[in-house]
Amino acid sequence: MSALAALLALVRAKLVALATAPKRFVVMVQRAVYDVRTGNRTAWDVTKSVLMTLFGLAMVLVLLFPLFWITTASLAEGTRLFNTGGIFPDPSTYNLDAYRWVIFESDFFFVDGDWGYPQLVLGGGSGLVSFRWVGTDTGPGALFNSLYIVSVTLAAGFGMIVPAAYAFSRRQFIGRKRILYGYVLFTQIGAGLSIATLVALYSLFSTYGLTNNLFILGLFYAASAIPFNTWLLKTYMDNIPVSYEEAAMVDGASFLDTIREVILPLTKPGLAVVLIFVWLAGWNEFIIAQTLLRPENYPLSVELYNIATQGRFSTPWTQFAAFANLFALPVAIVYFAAQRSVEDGLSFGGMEG
Amino acid sequence: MASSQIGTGGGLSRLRSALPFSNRDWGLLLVAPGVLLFSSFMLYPIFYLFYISLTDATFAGSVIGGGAELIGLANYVQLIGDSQFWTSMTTTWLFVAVSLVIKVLLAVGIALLLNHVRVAGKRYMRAAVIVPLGFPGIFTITVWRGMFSDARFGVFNTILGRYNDVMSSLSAPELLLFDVPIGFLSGRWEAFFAYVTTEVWLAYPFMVIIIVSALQDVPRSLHEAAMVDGAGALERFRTVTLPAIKGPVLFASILTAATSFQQFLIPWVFNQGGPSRQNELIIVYGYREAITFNQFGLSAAILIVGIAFVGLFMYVAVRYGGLAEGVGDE
Amino acid sequence: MARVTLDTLRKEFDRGTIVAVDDLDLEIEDGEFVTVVGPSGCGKTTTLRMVAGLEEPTSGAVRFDDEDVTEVHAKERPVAMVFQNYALYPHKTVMENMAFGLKMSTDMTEDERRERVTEMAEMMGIEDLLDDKPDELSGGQKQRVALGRAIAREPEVFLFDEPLSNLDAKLRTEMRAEIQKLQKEFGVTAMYVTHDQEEAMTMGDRLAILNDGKLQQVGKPTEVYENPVNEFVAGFIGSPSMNFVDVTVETDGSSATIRNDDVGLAFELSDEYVAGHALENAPYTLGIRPENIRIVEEPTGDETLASTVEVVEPIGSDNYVHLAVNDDFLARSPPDVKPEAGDEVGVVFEEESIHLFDAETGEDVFLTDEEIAAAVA
Amino acid sequence: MARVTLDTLRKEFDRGTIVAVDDLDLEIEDGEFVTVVGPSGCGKTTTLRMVAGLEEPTSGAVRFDDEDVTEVHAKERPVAMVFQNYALYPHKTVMENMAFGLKMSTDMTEDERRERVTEMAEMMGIEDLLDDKPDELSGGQKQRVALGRAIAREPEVFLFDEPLSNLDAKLRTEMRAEIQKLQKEFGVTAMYVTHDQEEAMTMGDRLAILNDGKLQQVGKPTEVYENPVNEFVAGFIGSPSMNFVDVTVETDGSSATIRNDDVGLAFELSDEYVAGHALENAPYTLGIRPENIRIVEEPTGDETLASTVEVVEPIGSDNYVHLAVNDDFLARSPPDVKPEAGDEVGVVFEEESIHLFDAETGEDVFLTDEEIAAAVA
Amino acid sequence: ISTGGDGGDGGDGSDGSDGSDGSDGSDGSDGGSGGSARLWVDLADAEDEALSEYIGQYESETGDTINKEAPGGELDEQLETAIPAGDGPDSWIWAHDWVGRFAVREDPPFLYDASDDIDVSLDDYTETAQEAAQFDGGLYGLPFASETVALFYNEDLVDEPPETMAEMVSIMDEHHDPENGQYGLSYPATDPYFASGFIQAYGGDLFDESNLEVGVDSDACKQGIDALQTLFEYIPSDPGYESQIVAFADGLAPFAINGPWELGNLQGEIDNLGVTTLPTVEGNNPRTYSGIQLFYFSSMLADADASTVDAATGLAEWYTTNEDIVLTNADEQGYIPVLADAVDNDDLSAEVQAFARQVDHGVPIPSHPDMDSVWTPVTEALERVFNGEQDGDAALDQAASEIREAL
Ligand SMILES: Nc1ncnc2c1ncn2[C@@H]1O[C@H](COP(=O)(O)OP(=O)(O)OP(=O)(O)O)[C@@H](O)[C@H]1O
Ligand SMILES: Nc1ncnc2c1ncn2[C@@H]1O[C@H](COP(=O)(O)OP(=O)(O)OP(=O)(O)O)[C@@H](O)[C@H]1O
Ligand SMILES: [Mg+2]
Ligand SMILES: [Mg+2]
Repeated sequence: MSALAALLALVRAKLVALATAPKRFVVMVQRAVYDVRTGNRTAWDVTKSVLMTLFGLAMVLVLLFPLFWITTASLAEGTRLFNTGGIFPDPSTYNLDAYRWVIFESDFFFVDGDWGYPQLVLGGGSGLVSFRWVGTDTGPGALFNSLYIVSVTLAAGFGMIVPAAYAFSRRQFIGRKRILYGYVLFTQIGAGLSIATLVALYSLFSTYGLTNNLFILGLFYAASAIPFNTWLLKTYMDNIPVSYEEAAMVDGASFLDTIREVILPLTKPGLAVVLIFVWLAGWNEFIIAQTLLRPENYPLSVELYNIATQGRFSTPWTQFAAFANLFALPVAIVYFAAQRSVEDGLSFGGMEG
Repeated sequence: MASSQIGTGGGLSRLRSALPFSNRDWGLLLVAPGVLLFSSFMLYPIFYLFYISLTDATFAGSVIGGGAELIGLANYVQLIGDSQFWTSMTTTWLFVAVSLVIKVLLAVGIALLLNHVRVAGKRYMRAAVIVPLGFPGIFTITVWRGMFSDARFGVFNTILGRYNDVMSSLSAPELLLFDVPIGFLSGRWEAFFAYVTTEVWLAYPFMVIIIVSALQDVPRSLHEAAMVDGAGALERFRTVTLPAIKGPVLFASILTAATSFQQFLIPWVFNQGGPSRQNELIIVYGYREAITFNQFGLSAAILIVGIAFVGLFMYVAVRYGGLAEGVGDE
Repeated sequence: MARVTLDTLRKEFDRGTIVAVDDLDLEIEDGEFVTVVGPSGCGKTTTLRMVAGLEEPTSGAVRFDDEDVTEVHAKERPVAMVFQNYALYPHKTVMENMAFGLKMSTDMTEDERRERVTEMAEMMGIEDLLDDKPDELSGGQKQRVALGRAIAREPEVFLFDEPLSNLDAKLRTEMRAEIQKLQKEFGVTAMYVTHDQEEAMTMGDRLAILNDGKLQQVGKPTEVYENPVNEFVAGFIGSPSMNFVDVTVETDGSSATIRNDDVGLAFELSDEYVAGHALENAPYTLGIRPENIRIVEEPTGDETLASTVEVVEPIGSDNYVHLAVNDDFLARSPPDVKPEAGDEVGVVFEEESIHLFDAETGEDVFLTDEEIAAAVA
Repeated sequence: MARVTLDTLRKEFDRGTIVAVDDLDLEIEDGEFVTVVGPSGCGKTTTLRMVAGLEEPTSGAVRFDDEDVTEVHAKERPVAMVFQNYALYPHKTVMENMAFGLKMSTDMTEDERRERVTEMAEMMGIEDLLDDKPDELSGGQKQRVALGRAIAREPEVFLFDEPLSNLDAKLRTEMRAEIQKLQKEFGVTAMYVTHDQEEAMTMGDRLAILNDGKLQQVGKPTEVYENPVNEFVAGFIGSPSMNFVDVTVETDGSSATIRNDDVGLAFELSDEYVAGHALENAPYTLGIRPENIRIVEEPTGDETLASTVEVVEPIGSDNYVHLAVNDDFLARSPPDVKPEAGDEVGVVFEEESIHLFDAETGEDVFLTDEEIAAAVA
Repeated sequence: ISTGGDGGDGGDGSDGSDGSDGSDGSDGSDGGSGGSARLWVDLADAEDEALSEYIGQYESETGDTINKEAPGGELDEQLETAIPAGDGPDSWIWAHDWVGRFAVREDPPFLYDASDDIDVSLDDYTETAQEAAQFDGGLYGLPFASETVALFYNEDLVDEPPETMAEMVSIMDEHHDPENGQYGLSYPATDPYFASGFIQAYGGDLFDESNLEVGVDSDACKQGIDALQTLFEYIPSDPGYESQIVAFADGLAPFAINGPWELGNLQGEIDNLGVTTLPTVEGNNPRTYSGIQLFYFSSMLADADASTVDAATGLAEWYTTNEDIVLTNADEQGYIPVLADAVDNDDLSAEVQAFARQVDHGVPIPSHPDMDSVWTPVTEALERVFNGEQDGDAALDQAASEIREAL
């Protein structure tokens, strides 16, 4: 919970930073003008900066062009991908229908967009406490399935990755090198593998009656994320000086205390990276999800895929794009909040000197 | 990291052997759950797939339903004799290589630019530039498929058309004009180009983050030392920046190359490896054999070969690319 | 080689809120070795960086001989710099590290470079390391490579930014000698930033003391040691540092007494002294170096001062006797003078060895303005 | 507080190929301050780490008072350690850093901890920094926080691993005093590893010298300085270090001459000396400290030795005169003795101040085996 | 898309793997009460909603429960894994072209021969539809609609719908001007399903199901492809479906060749939309492939409770033979009736009648499993021709040899 609060605080700070960015920009420009006027900087010097910045901006625009293009498509009228009149659709036709559709008609939030409200139920059902949706006959939608899967993936992933990375980085044990080597070899056998072994997986799951089980699917994603992320985190931990741990030990901290109070906080950037990657492992995958799950349990990724393949021959593009944009939003937010950590956390294999 | 000079390097292996009670193997306990989970969900299916590749399974169900019989290595033998297999292999490697080169160049360029002192707001730009990472491949690839439409009103053809208009209004020579509409998806190399472009776009964010990280770790004093040594900007890039990012770039290259090798969605969504199966990357090839031609055993053999290649590739890369430095540092 | 002139050199940071270097004037003769000392943050590094061209002065100029190089890019200046952390290129071998400057700034062929570097390396005793990478070297070896790299280019000006601060004492002594030897051999003009007392005192032809961005004094090390222009310099140069006591002078023009009743000091100055110096009835700060204080273990009452011993630190070759005169009053005695803590002892010092500083400005009261001006020229 | 006993403590690395600490016996009295010195790699850190429980001894035992703690985990030992690089937790504020040990090893409530830390911080003059993160602190402040963190727990044994090596001279002197004061105030038993001569000489009640994992000598600093048991200790303790000259002794039982023809040394020993010491006709190493050498600027020929001045380093309070006797032969003279380089000078030293070491073993030839044994007990 | 199921809390395991929520229904022939069956569909939204309503109607009439699910993605791939694992649906809706492919499956079987469970007479359906639902004597489904491609035209651009190729070409010539964004035709022409009409216009068969002969390289087909090539000239250069349809939908082309599923969309985009049969080539009516929509009976039924079988077959019987439904569907969804009584109904809209006529000219898609080997080579051949890499004859020869090699 506190982690959540911290995350929210971080997001808020970022938003504030974003909101004040224009002001800072103005200040920057004022300063540049001042510096030129007072002769602290030459005009050419400022011009160079401006040109570089513009060049950077242009590059960003080019790189993000596909997303920009499809976002305009999501705002346009109709469902066709192409706009024969030009690259972008006519702005006068822009509307939010597609987003309205995603929220209130698709299964994004609630099945058939039928919003209700949750009601806590004590006792009864499968667990002690469960909750039920009131005011909707259909129930929570794909978002909740996705979140459930991602939670399982994150919980299982972190539960296995963090201790293992620590052990690899700090302990000596039988088979350490071998396992690590194996992990490195398998880091990239993921995406392709899931297609390749789809049938094998399906038979495995169905043999044990584990199909249509969000929990198991979450575990599966965690499994696929383990090698790469363990290795990543291990590399990161390698760079944390050992003396912090020793200091904690001398301070009387038990092993668990040391982990909680020292290792984890110091590993934060690494954890942020792992968070993103593990999250993406559970969030984006759809091929296996679709094969293993039944429709009522489909996560957003499968729903998205289904929109793409919905029409016999064509795709309702505005809806597809709107859905995808909303789908990518959480990841974007998490990344945005953790950008600095991610950039720090991925720094390895760099300078030795 | 704040102060990473504090006893790392040799300190690590020292610690490993030095921490009290460390020679007990309980580290294994921490690693075991992950290994177990990984093996059961990842390794097991591979073995299963290998088993299938030894059978005459025709469709998925014949495996699950038990209707397949072991036929030894016949599938592999058939594979070797299949020209499509070799086409697919060549194309796949070519795809990996070409996209890798472009990816690296592009990512280094972006990272340098977005880490340059003169660029204002570079943090925001860096945040923006890696957004593609957050979108699901099925979406972005479908979008790219749309943009690469062969039709004159396809996005790229429209852009090229506009470019032509501008150029010819400048009365530029014919040579600089494009012959629109370009059949991005209907020509073999055009389609290949479209695949590569898309693959590059999908993979550059990861590289950019890694390179940016590395760039930020380069001590300023190294640049200054080079400056004092009389090195110009280009030389400094060569002697200071490049070596500093070489490791990370290599690392990212190996990872993305392995992913490229397994690229499925791009060819599948674009034109199913066409035209005329000329661009069937290896996974697409395997997938098609299974789904379209009901050659499940053969398909499994293809995929096993594919996986073996990735494994081999990783092995070589790890061995000779110094990737395993962190693995066996004793 | 070149004469280096810093002409009212000034560097401000953060839009003038931080003045790192404050109108510094300094002239370094061709082939001269000047050490620069000062407390942390006084602007030493910034000054050096401006000479190297790594930092652009806010105002003022840097001249090599008579050429104004203020606007010349670092890579064009005939300067070599040894960085505090060596800044060796980690991916290059020692050979490549040392040859890099040559490659960049000369037209030598590879063979010529190789030859020069090998020569250099032999001179520095690192010829066996030429194929190693920097990580494989020890601190002292890295240091030598960094030096070799700087020297190989035959720069006209040599800049050192605390190059020995990461080494241990023994190595430091060795490297010190080496640097000096090389500098003399090549006759290069050198600026050497340090915060080590011994380096400051022994290495330079002249010593420049900075404080707060301002030049306090330049001069031969012994001159500076013996005639510090102000309390800051007096306290900064010398280890253990000079003792200071707040005093008042009572004078009637022909005789004078230095007095501090709290510590029981009443020091009658000789007539010659009074005649030779212009003293007023005013508060002063008395400065006296530890080695100029003699401890009388069995005081007879004739001593300048009586005091109690607080601690005696034997350092082998000497004893440091801490006295209760005020916080941090220290006498250096020979090892055989060894009072116990708590002992009452007598304290004796000579008129010649005392310094008197203006209580407000801290300036040595006997220096004329010209002398003070000369001290920084 | 506790008496710390190291009982034939041994630590091997890499399957016995590296013997970092070689059967070390050392007893540290309750409340005593022992400094440990030795060249790099001699096993100082390893010893300290075994006391802290961070390293498991290969054999031997560590006892606190009479309790064998060899098998006790670091976190259970009443020990605090100040690391060379402080190892302050970078993500915690100063307050949290200092409170961490209390939180981990006591039952104090948060308020109690806060109170204790604030108290501690006031004592160390860092009460204003409590909310800062370590990054924001200067070296000296970090040092203080590290000390405060260690003290806050009120340990029985205090371990310091070169805690001042990253600070500049001035700060080092200050912190040295502070550490000593605190140690005495709390009466904690302390082991202090350093490679700084001055720290070694001044800080400890006793000084232990390690070489190559073996204990060479323990004793009061002055004792060690004056009576080093072997050439290693003699050369290691003291700065600038002792001069050594290879000599042969020619003796007929009643008179003896120390001779080195290369440098023109022929030093007739007095009859008492010959009587009091058993000398043989054999090669020896003669040791003489720089401060025991007197330079005669205008040699009369009666001096012990004639030599040429190589360099004179004035360090203000003294001059270091390098002589051509052999590599690195140094005399310390008062500032007024100031020969020029190249001058022929006379060198004088007294019989009492010479040391003679066995040319092979390096042991002081006049110590009995018992004395040698005593030196390490 | 999906209804039923409790969703949300997830992780509650599967519903057992026998594929049916077995309940003790009676044996009532017209769907005794209490049976429950799983139905998989992959339909457009409007179709899906309509179906849901009918199912509701059926459930309330009979007391059976039908769990309709839309597994999404590619339905056949879903079936490929689900059925062998015993997790498949009892019934699904798809065109008849899978009948052969699935009917020949043995270990495990995929389809259920419902000959003995069906109470309606097959003669109620048109003859083509009857054939489509059967394979090798087994009855594997019940048909409810057929579809094929026909000619859409924009009445604003076309005064008189063309009857012959020549007429059509002359109209297209009038409009075709790609430089200025005008095209003659919108036609995903490299998809054999769409192209089949013209290729087979001269009587050739891509695949002769009755003799199991590959006819791709027959002279008749080669003649047909020449006609097709004429059309290639007039379409946007991306033969992809999306690119093609937009040209017509945006009013840039007078004609489109497409199926009834686009009726709804296009009616919204084109003010005056007309549908007619494909123009004749040299007097021959293009023989388009037509698909017959079926309720398939899955092999899940073989082991299921009788009540489940009743529910599954009952729904199919009721839905396919209810004239009201068939007519409403024809009206609203553009479903071309295959119920004999409805086919001749004059109430059918002009568009549906046009499609129905085209179906009459056409041939059902061969459902024999060998047909699986035909599609890809033919597609590739068409692409080669379209891209100008090969002429029609050579492309078909190559495709034919590829097909023969694969068989
Ligand atoms: N780039 C900069 N931006 C802002 N302030 C700076 C910058 N560089 C130096 N300063 C400030 O200028 C002053 C002088 O810094 P400088 O590094 O020259 O000190 P120094 O004498 O080298 O100190 P030290 O002995 O600690 O190395 C300091 O107050 C420092 O904080
Ligand atoms: N974990 C380890 N594995 C292998 N060798 C080690 C380990 N720790 C220490 N050593 C070796 O043991 C010896 C003693 O090391 P130690 O760190 O105790 O030296 P030290 O006296 O503290 O040196 P310094 O003054 O450089 O800190 C060295 O030769 C060192 O290389
Ligand atoms: Mg500095
Ligand atoms: Mg050490």
